[in-house]
Amino acid sequence: MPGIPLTPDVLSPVVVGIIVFVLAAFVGLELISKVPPTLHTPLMSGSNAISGITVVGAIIATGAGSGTLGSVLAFVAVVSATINVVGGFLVTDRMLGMFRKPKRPEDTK
Amino acid sequence: MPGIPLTPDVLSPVVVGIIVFVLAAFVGLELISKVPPTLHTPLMSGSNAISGITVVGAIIATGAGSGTLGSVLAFVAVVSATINVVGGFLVTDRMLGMFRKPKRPEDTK
Amino acid sequence: MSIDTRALLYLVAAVAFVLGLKRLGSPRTARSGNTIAAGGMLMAVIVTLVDADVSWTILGSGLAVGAILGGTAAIRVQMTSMPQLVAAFNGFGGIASALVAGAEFVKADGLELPTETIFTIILSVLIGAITFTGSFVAYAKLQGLIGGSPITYPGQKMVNGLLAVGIITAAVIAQISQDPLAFWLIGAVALVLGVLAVIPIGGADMPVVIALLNSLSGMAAAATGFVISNSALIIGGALVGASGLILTKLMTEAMNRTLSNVLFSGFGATSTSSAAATGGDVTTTTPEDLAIALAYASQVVVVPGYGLAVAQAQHAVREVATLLEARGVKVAYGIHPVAGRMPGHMNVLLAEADVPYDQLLDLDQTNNLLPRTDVVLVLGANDVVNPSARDDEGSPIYGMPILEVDHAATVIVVKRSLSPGFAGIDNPLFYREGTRMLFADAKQALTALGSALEDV
Amino acid sequence: MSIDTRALLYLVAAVAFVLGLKRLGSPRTARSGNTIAAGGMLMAVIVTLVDADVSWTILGSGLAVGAILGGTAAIRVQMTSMPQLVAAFNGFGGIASALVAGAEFVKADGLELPTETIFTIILSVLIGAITFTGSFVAYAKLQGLIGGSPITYPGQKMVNGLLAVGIITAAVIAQISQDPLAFWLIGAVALVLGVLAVIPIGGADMPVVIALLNSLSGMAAAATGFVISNSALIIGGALVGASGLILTKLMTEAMNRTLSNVLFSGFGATSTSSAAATGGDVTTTTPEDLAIALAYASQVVVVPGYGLAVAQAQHAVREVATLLEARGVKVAYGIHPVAGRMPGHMNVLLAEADVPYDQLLDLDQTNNLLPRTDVVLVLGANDVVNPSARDDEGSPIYGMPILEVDHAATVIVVKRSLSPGFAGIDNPLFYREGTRMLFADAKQALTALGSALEDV
Ligand SMILES: NC(=O)c1ccc[n+]([C@@H]2O[C@H](COP(=O)([O-])OP(=O)(O)OC[C@H]3O[C@@H](n4cnc5c(N)ncnc54)[C@H](OP(=O)(O)O)[C@@H]3O)[C@@H](O)[C@H]2O)c1
Ligand SMILES: NC(=O)c1ccc[n+]([C@@H]2O[C@H](COP(=O)([O-])OP(=O)(O)OC[C@H]3O[C@@H](n4cnc5c(N)ncnc54)[C@H](OP(=O)(O)O)[C@@H]3O)[C@@H](O)[C@H]2O)c1
Repeated sequence: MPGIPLTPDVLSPVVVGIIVFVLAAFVGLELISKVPPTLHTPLMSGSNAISGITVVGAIIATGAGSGTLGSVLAFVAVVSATINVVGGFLVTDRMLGMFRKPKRPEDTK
Repeated sequence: MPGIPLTPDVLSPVVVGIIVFVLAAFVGLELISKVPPTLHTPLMSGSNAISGITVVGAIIATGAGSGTLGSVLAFVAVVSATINVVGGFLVTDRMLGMFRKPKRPEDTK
Repeated sequence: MSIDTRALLYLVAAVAFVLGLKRLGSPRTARSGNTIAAGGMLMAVIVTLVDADVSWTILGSGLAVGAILGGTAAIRVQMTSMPQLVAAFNGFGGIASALVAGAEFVKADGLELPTETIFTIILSVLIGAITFTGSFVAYAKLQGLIGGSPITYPGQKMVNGLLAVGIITAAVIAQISQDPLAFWLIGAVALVLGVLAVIPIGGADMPVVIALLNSLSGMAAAATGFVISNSALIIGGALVGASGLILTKLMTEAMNRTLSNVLFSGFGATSTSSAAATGGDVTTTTPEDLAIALAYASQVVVVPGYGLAVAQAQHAVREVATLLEARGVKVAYGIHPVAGRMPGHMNVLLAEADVPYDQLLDLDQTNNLLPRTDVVLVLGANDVVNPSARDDEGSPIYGMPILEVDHAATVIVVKRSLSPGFAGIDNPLFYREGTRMLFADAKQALTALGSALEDV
Repeated sequence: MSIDTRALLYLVAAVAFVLGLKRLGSPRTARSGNTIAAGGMLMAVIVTLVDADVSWTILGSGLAVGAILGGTAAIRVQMTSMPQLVAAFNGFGGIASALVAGAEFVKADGLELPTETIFTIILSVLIGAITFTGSFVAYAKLQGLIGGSPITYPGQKMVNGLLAVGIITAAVIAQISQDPLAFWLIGAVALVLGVLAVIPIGGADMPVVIALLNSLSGMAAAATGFVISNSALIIGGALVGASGLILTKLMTEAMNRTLSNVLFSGFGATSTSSAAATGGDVTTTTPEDLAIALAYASQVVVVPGYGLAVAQAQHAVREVATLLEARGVKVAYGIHPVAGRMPGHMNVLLAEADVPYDQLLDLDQTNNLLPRTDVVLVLGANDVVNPSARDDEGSPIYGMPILEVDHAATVIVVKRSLSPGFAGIDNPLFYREGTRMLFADAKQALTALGSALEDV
């Protein structure tokens, strides 16, 4: 690529990963500032479901060329991660559904 | 790299840039939530100094192989960016120095 | 799909997580926040499936089994068992991350891996395995499968120290020789460590522990993201890892504790032993007398606590309230932020019994109302109404804000005995003039009260 | 230094920016926040210089000239001129980004650039150039080099529309042919656009405009970061771009306005024309009478406004306050959040005159004190004490919270005439019974008051 004088090589994936990790962690730190205690349980449960993002890794792990052991690990990983994701979002939704809304006026806006 | 089965190629710099940009923008959005009006001016001035980060680009631009026009552009860029950075941080510091601290008790902690 | 396109779509999913988490933090938007985050997850999964070079049999059956198990559990679970279910789900997430990292190692099949890949595999296996067993011990404690009280034994620190040394040694060996055995060892020791770390913590502190383990499972996912160079895992994991830490901090603050105090103090270990040591005389009452007092009151405040959850008396209290309201008595509920055993425990419980949201008062609102209250009915609450927190500087809970029920005209306390609550300390409220005790299971007392009220 | 190491060190600098910005948001930590951010910047520069393949002559002289110019201006500037200085600095930052992108283009020297590089060069030049001239128009307005009132002319929208079309056309040509002329054209038109966008905005709205331009200069830096694939620029630029937007929003909210109202309404265009149209009779007073009223008061509240800044009367007011305090009169200052022409204007001004921080009351504190106040002295303030904002639904400032000086026993207003303030509307306060006007320059009035006080 002779046309791009100042980007001779690219960052290694680990370094990109570190940058992305640090920035995402800051977003996470700043996001949850003043949550009322009532919402701690649903918030915990909802963020728990998000940590099930590892399901993406589990799916990739079922890829070809893993051998028997690899396939077993991958299968158990997919099952576990899916339990976490599906169960996590559902139970959070149920929990939040129980908090009844106050009367109309506060609904506006 | 036969040892890394699942990282056959790396992300292109633009995509990495986009990811980093979006995450950093979220950090920026979340950071400034409830700043009292008194601090709006220093905050504006401080973040203005940070936008002078372009000085890094200006420094790189003075690199070899730029020709006359390139060198002129780079020189003006370095001067401008440095004015922004040095002036910006100094004036913010002066401004904040004028806000006198309240009496001792609130100083603790 | 090119790796670049995929990464950009993962970014969209990550943005959904961010927006979802943000909305989960405010009552009005929480439910939609959860839906948005779930949408992001669905999107991440679909993006991964497109053009995926996977074994569809394994994948399909795995997804189906997982969805059925997780879904059923989520739909079936009782309101009061939700914290332990979240713990269990979290444990599954942790082990999944460890397994993905393990599968990646197996796939390399002896080929030499780069240092950083080995390092992140170790991290992922370690954190994932600790999360797994730690979460299931928390589950067992909350579910009552093992005793909820802190389990301590001599030499605890020694054992934990030895295990840590073992893990570090194995990690060094793994890093140098890439020997599969070392990885298995790390996983096995980490599983043990997870158990030993959570066993000595009291059951009532489990919500905090679960929040912390949740943060760890995020970290494990992020580590796995490094192993397989996947930005979705790194971003999602980092988000949860960081926000989980803040949440843990918020939760300990609401309980007026510190994290290290929760993790290492064996707080609550005394709860069964110290019992009603001090004391004095108490005045008791009967459901019949109570019914009369309530029927002729104009403002009644109900203060529910952990005992209400134990007795599953949320519907019973709602029925009594309805009877009283029919008589023109005003009823409100005073909810202490840490009443019960999980944050929002009382709100969720009473919401299940259809108590209107606007009758639930928070700490300040309740304390404003109490001086104008005729009868306050303390139902299975103890620590949250303990005046020592306000008056006795030597008390272990000194400084915790309480519901100042002693400002009301009459205080009725319904509990089974004089046993202390979670903090394991005596409660001067019970021996105070003007307080009357009704020793009974909360549900039975309310049922009796209900029939007595119909006779007044 | 490898590109990876450099990126990680840039990340450390970025973390310093994040921590710095966070601390800038709270009074106690603001100054250290600025220092931390500056440290991050120094680090980024040093990291860039290590092993740099640069022309040290150009670089060294550029850095020296820039540092001397920027430093001198920052140290010399008067307190009241700080907003325009910030605007000027911001303009320099914007043009620097545009120039770096331009230099990058020149360096390619006809070699074909990838589409995304061309695209980001265009963005960078466009945003950077708009920021440059926009900022300098803001500077000129605040500095009084050009009239502060909104400058409007017929066909304004047409002209702006044509320029936008011109930029888009040039951008398409640049994208297709990579023709240098097209880039120059984009830069030139963007410079004009920056002027035309800011010219129609009233001088008093400049703080908001500067905050917005600051956000833009962040965006320009980020775009340049894409051009040269530099993560420091991308992160730093995105941080400022996003936080600048939020700050702009906060500032418009504090003024009870919307952003589009600020940008497009020509608000304040009427300020010189409408004058004291309505009205009625006013009661005037003299410095001597005022001195007596103040000397025998027990609580005095001073409400400073823009006129105090214009008259540079901060030291004079402090001296009068000292005289009063010597007599046992309690003096406090009521600071409206948008008094003056920049946020925190009054605080900075009074702090310069060494008024103790704890005598500065905010809106709520002042309004609580006013009913117990004997004399309130309104010094060059107008809109912030205008009761129409509270009483008259038809008023353009209706809904803005005000300092309710009419709750005090006596109101004295010091200003030069009955001219309106920033919002360009009449003030019923002046015609109210109980209000006395002292028509004079604020500084002269205070000096006269000071000597009169010594004679009381
Ligand atoms: N909410 C949270 O997030 C959380 C998390 C962890 C810890 N904690 C802690 O938990 C405590 C909560 O305070 P609390 O006042 O709600 O509860 P508590 O202080 O633990 O007291 C509960 C009381 O309920 C009574 N009880 C138990 N079963 C009963 C039944 N079937 N019928 C009637 N009464 C029954 C018990 O007395 P008897 O045995 O005599 O009946 C006990 O004294 C605080 O110390 C808090 O710090 C809270
Ligand atoms: N703080 C901010 O961030 C900010 C930013 C933009 C806009 N604003 C707007 O600015 C306004 C601020 O309100 P304000 O009450 O402070 O000011 P104002 O409403 O603009 O009124 C200032 C008054 O000061 C008088 N004055 C001018 N020079 C004087 C002198 N030398 N001596 C004595 N008086 C003098 C003027 O009357 P005479 O000509 O009769 O003397 C004028 O009526 C608000 O409308 C606010 O929304 C504020």
